[in-house]
Amino acid sequence: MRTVIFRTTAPYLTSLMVLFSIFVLLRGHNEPGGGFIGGLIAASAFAIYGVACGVPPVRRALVFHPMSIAGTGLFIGAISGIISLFEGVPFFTGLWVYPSIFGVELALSTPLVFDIGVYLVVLGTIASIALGLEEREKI
Amino acid sequence: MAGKPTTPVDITGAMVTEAPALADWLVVAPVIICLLGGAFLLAQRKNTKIQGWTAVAILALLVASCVGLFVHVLNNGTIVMTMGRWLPPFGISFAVDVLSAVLALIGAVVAFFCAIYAVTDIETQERRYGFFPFLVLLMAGVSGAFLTGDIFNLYVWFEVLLIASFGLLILGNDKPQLDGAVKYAFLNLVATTLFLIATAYLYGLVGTLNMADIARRVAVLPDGAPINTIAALYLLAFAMKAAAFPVFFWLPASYHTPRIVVSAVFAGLLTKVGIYAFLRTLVLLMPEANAMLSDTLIWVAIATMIVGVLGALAQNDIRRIMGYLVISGIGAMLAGAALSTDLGLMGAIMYAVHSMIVMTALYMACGLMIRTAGTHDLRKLGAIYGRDPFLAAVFLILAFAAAGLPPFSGFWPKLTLVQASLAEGQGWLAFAILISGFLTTIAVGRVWAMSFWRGGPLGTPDGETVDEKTQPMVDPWDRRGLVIPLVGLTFMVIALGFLPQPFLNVAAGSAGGLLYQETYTDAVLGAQAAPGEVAPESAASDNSNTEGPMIDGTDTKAQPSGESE
Amino acid sequence: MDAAIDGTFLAILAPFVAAALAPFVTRIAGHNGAWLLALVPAGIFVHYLGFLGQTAGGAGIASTWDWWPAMGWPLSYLLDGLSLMFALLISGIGTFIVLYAGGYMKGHPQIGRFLSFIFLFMGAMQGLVVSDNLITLFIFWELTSITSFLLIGFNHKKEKSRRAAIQALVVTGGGGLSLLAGVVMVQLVAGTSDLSTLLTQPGLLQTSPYYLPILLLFLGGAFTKSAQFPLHFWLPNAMEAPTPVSAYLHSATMVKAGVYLLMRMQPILGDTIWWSTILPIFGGVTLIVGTLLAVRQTDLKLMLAYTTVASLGLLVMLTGTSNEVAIKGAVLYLFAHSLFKGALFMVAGVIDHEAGTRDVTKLGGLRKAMPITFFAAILAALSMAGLPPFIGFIAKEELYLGIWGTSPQFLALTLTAVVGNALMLVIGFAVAFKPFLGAKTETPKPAHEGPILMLAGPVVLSICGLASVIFLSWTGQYLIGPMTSSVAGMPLEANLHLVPAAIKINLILSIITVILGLVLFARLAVLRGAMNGILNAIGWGPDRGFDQFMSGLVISAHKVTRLLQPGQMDIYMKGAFIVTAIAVLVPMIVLDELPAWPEMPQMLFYEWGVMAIAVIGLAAVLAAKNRLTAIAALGIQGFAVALLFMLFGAPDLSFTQFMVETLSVVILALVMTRLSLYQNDHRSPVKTVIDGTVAFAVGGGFFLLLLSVTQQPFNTALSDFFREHSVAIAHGRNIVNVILVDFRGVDTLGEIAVVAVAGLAILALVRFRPKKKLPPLTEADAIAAQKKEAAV
Amino acid sequence: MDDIILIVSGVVMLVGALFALVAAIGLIRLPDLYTRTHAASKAGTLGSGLMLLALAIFSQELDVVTRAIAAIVFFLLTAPISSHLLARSAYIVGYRPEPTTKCDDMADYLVDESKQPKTLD
Amino acid sequence: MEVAFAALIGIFFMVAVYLMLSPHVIRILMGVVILGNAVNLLIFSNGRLTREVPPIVPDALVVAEPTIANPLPQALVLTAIVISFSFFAFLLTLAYRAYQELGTDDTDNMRIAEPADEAAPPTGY
Amino acid sequence: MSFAETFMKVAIDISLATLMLAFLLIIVRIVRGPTLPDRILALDMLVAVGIGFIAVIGIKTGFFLYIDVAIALGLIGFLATVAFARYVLSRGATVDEAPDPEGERNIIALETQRTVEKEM
Amino acid sequence: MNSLFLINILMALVWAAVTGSFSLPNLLFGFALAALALSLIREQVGTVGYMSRAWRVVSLFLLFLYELVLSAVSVAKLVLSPKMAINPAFVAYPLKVDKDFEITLLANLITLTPGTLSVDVSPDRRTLYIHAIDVTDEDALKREIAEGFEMKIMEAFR
Ligand code: NA
Ligand code: NA
Repeated sequence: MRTVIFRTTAPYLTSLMVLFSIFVLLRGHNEPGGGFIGGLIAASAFAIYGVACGVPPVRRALVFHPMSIAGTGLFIGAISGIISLFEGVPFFTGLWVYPSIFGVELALSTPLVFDIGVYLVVLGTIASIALGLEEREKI
Repeated sequence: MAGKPTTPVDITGAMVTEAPALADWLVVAPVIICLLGGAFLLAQRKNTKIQGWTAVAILALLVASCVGLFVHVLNNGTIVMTMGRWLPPFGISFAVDVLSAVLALIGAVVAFFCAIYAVTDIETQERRYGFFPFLVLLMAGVSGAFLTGDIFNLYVWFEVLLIASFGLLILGNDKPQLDGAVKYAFLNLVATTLFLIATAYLYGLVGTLNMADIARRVAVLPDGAPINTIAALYLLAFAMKAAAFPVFFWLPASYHTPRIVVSAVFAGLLTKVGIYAFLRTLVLLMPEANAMLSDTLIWVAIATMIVGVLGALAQNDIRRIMGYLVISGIGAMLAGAALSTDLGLMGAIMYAVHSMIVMTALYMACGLMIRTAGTHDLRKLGAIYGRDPFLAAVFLILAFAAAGLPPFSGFWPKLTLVQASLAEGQGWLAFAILISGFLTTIAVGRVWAMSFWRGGPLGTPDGETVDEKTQPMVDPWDRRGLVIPLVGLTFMVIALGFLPQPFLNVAAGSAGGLLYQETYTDAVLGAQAAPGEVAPESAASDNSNTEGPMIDGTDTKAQPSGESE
Repeated sequence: MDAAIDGTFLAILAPFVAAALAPFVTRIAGHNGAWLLALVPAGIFVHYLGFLGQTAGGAGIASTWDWWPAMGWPLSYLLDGLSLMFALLISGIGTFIVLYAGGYMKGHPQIGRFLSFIFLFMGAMQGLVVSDNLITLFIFWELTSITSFLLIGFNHKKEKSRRAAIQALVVTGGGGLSLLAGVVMVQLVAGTSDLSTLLTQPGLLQTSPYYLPILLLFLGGAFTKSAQFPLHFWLPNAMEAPTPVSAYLHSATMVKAGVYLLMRMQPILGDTIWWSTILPIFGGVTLIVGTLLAVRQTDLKLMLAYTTVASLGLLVMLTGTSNEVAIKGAVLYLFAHSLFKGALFMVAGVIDHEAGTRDVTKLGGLRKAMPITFFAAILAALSMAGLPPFIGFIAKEELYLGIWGTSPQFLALTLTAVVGNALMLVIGFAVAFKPFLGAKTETPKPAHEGPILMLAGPVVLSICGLASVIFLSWTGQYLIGPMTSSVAGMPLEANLHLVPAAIKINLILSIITVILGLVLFARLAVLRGAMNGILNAIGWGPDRGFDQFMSGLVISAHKVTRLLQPGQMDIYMKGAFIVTAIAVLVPMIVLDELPAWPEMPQMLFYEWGVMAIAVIGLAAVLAAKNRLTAIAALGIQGFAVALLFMLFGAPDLSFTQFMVETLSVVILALVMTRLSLYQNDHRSPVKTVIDGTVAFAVGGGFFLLLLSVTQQPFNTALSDFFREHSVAIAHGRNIVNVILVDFRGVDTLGEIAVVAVAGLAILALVRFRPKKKLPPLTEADAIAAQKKEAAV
Repeated sequence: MDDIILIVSGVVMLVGALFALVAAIGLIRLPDLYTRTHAASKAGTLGSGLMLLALAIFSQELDVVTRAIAAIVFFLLTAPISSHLLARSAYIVGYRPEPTTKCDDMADYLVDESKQPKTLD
Repeated sequence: MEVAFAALIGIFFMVAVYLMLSPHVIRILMGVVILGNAVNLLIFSNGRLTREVPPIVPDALVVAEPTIANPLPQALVLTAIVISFSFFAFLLTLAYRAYQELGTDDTDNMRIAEPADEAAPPTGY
Repeated sequence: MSFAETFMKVAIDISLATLMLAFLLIIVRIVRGPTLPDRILALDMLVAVGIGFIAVIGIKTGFFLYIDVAIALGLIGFLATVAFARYVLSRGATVDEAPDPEGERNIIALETQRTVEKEM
Repeated sequence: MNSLFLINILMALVWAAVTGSFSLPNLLFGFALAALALSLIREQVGTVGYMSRAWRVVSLFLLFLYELVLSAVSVAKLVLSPKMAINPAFVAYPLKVDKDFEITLLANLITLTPGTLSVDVSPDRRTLYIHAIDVTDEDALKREIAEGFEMKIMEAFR
């Protein structure tokens, strides 16, 4: 599958898809999307990358082992729920802050952090499965 | 992204305004601890050296939080926290009564001892492929299932524990494991899917997912609403999860295949979650439908008890014997649940607690036996009495406890169940309970006589023992690591036998919590009427239900959700 | 009742403490540690002696000790004539058994464990007889079964021992469960399980509609424990145990627990037509069968064991008469039996220990070598034979008096008793005289007198059989009288006389018994031959029946299990779905929850079209000739579902469904790369019809249920809440996403845990390398390895 | 103006739908995989692209337009690649075109393939 | 609309069950996929059906119109989809590994854990 | 209702009907095959037409957010086709398709599979 | 590095377009995200130096579109013609372009032009295998490609 044509195009497709996945993640609170779909798109992106260029580049691209990414995502997800402990409100209460960067107000919130956790879990898990199956084949 | 709200919003109609007491966080602490711990172990998967003791530490923390929760519940009655601060029934409530607290506690203790056992029993490769994350996340599922007050959330926790159990089950990839896992996985998938289907219908009928809200709405359903059918579906789903007759197939097909400590965890936790869900859903939420089904359930219970123990008698593999004993015990719990009287529920709950401890310990003991004799086959086992008399004693205690003989933990639930069935005039049920105990005695007595007393494999001449030099060596340090958790659990088995009073009291409190629905619904939703429905009769009499079999301190105050002391 | 601990509770606990200490004591002091350990039962004996004065008037002392309030099960005791007599026997005989065991097990590596078990048993037995609460009694009852199991199987490497142990456990354990049911029923009927309370309410149970089941359940317990025919067989087999066990458990104490229970319940369950029919019949048959079977034996212990069975039968028969005089006879006989049978067992043990055999045909002329043993044997045998001036004689006198003329069937009972007692004499003489008299025979070991540890018991017990007659009025006043009162349930006095005031029927019957016995003793060999012939002709007995029961149980369990758990997943699946169909359809039909006839749906053409696509996809999956077609068709239905979600206002679902469905199909195809599979879904026509029916029933059931549910009004409270607060409070316009990350974020938290765990599990599946199965490392391997290393 | 938008987008949509139909007909009528791929990759891509374009025009919203264009670009990028990969795979593993197809130039395609050193990564 | 959906869901269940009764793991897996879809549609329909209007609050509003589709079942289905997808992936891999190790995809021939010729246990002591 | 609006309504209905017909034809190809690549191609087409369908529904309902679904469908459709192509390559033309008589003529010698395996 | 920066900016613009907001923070955010996305594939893009002439991409793209429409129409004609007389053929086209990017571009353009479909590039990158749906003169086809797209690509990128 690592034809010239595919190999040349795939990296750009991948980065475009990753970009799109983050877009879907970030605006999921207001329009269709969210961490799960975003994560799936990102994982699909890496799957295409892997089919075109092989597994090792994908592993290097991800830096960490995909399951570690998933573990971190789960950790972030759980942490986003506990932050409310320090505000004296029940578990998983949405907390919002509006910091201003370059004069533009950003809406940061624990639901967003949580959705990022979801994204990482899905990305890490699907990537791990795909890579695991892919590598297994060569053995 | 939505901008900063420009005008302040009045949240009183949507959110709980009082801050929860710090102690109320204990309600979610078990789940949080397990999720964070599991996530940490997952991220540190390749660091196999730290995995074991980190998991033990996490589970110790879990035990501590469950103890705290248990004490908190005993002192303050049902504790509720609704996630996200939303008013129940709109957010997901965790609602913990005595039943939830005690099962969560025992589950945590069992898992804790299993983790200690696993530190010795589980090797590097198993660690690398996630034994400890699986175990800890399994406990997230188990704790979540015990603590949540939301039916769909219960389904989610069921799935968490199920997928974690898949992971534990296949760890090793041996042929029998994969074979067993195929059956386990598909059949359990059917069971949880049935649970989800039933929940979908229930949602379609009552439009809500909060258990307390469900209870109130089910009580005022119009005629013709198919609540009994939905209840039957729940019954089937939980019977399958609990491995009741005639849908127990998955358990004997798989429980003997994984690493022994995994079997121990499963025996202690999985089926009991099914029983818990049954009690919570059918007994608490839809008592009338449950009463409709009770005759059927009694026969299911009888068949489960008898078929289970017959299965135990029919095996050569001691691990499979234990698996069938788990099933037989499920029958006993179902018997109590079917009666749904104070005594019956007490018996079921006590039996659940007892079975969690004793079956886990029995599997652990089997693990030691297998290490000592190098086989799990009843025909080849033998001569362990001489090599490890301490193990012999422990196994015997556990075996007799499993058979319901005094003075061990199995006696009190069995006694209570016999009392309950005879009090209801269910002679056949009492008979079946006693007969299953009798047959269990035979089954475990045979195992003990053959594996411990007999001088060696089947056919060893009288008076001779196998040459000990040809038997596998158990490293003394390994043995110590395996015996300590076993002793811990055996100690509990003995303690529950000798000190039954708290056991009985807690079971009474738990049973009361199931029978006195208003206590639960009022604690979660406050004493007001369900939206759009007639007010429940008991709205005014919050503190009046102490005549139930409740222990001091467990009579719950009507507690508006999220309100602190 | 007071709630404090007193000496009796300490006495109850003492044996358990001794059990814990025994291994240490014997490790330090060897077998002589028995002297020290025997102080425990001796102390208990002395403690109970102190109560004799209080119970002499027929009074009972009850006390409860809530030893750990709110934690432990409270202990309570009831001391009256009955329990006191038993307590004294248990502790008194127990003292000598401990000594005897010290001698018997001298040099045995597990002497400590043995003594430990003996003490455990002692504690259990003592607890049983002094318990006031029936549930406590039951706990101790089962504990005696457990300890008996351990003691019978003590020589665990012999299959016979193991068999006997399991047999005893099965029979007595099974009886125990019957007793438990009885106890619970008593509790339900009477509202209490305290004997001290129950005994104040005579007639309550007898008149209850549940009387017969209660009685039968209690008898189930008592008859198994006390080895009544046809459940007697476990007791002779239990002789596999070391002799101290036989002497203690299986003659003097444990087997009498059943009798104790009957005597204890006599005031509350006795004196009814059922009682006085069932008990005498079973007891009488047991008496005769026991003695006849005893005649057949040549093993000293077996001969004694069968007479024990017989004696228990006699006791049950007497208790069943509910007649005070007969009860007095029973009490006397029980007392006498414990003394002489305990002594004789110990004698048999001494002979076995010192001469190396217990076979009576191989023994003879030991009187010179073992004079003290011989002395004890004679005293005990004479008591057993019912000859004056031994307590056995007194007992026989009383029981004949009690039987004669007191019931319509008295002649049958009398005949039974006479024959039984005559045969008992035969055995007693055979055991006591055969080994000692006559010409000296060669024995496996050169016989000599046993050690003092082993002689103390037989000598003291047999002398007691005489002494109790010498102090007969004391015996009557403090032992027999109070106990008889307890059993009869009314205050009675026991005026006992060695020399009868007048020649009554009982004396005549005694004389007949002795003459008959002596005649039979002379013809013992003939009798033995005849019995052997008869039994061989019958060929089958309950003992062999036990084996058949056990193997039949295992085999039939195996068959049932194979039937229910055949090992094939499609059968499991079918079972699960058949039950599903039943669970949906039956309640819906039976409880009238079926839907009303639905209206025709109003749908747009392309909605129909998408549904049609879904159905075509499904049909294509089913009709697919090969799996690749099926997988492609699978894509169609998933695609259609996603479109449906879109058409009905669920963009997020549609989004996710497209992605997930495509990924599923892709992964399915990818994994199939590695499987070269057969193509077709071959099912036989029958299987197709069955599977199709099941599938139709399940699908139809869910269809009907969904109709029924959606015809009900819907509660939109939750959805309205989310709609109202999604933007204002949760700051999100996509309500579905707000539910996922905020309103019901915990669901999603669990969901991502599922995802992560699934990923790891898949990784484990794919990557984990199964270990090559190596045989476990053995010591021999290790030695071989060491040698190799040394060679290098 | 709105009317023009409506009509333009309606026409574009209709044309797109017709192209989709044409592609589907091609899928049915053309004789083998390779010829069918022509239909799918050209008419199919254009059809869905036009329908997205219609949506973009109809919406008159900047973000919808930009997204529609992004989507169209993506499809145009990927369509030739997927048809290339599929046709190549099919040919390599031995799915032969319909018999009248001239294959003279392919005589040493597979042979070459196997002789060539790997040029991966 | 619910009627049509109910019928469709009934057919989904029928096909799913029929496939799951096959002894071949791949067919069972297809059954699992269809079962998942059946359940998702079931949850969706139980929340009652609304045509076309997604549960998204338009920028102009703070509270969505009551005509929107019921969002709760959608959230539930999303959770269920994700979970069932995870399970599917696991089951598929499991089937693949089982096929590799056991040499069959026919569950009737998977008899390692529960051997077909298992003898009865010893009847002695 | 203006002409343009009426035109739009009719155009939408015609488009939907056209797309339904297209779906049907594609499904016929999926079911009939005869070869696996044919099916894959048809599935790819199904996705493409699905994207168009989503666009038309977006126009019909005025909910433009469906365009994101369309984009995602495009991405995943591409992945699917790539993966299937890869599957074809690694699996080779196997007897799997033999039961379809039509497919048989397309299946030639399996020696080529060796080539494939080397390439993987 | 230069080209990467350009691509990064391009992608930031794409991000802004997709999110529908060309405000500075969003552009910066898009730039950061694009940098992140690019860093993931750094290995492959490191060697690509041709994107510096980004505008040519756009012009080529328009050509691409135009050819696509023609191609679709020709397919439509073919498919809808009652007889559907076709002469399919596989053609091995000798490549003059030798850079990966150029080959890719050429192959894709060929696929989207009437009647032709790129099947594969030989591993030595000298031959492009093409499937043509209706060809009578192979040489004419080859000439057409050589003088058409291939020439234009070489003009644009050399
Ligand atoms: Na699902
Ligand atoms: Na989700």
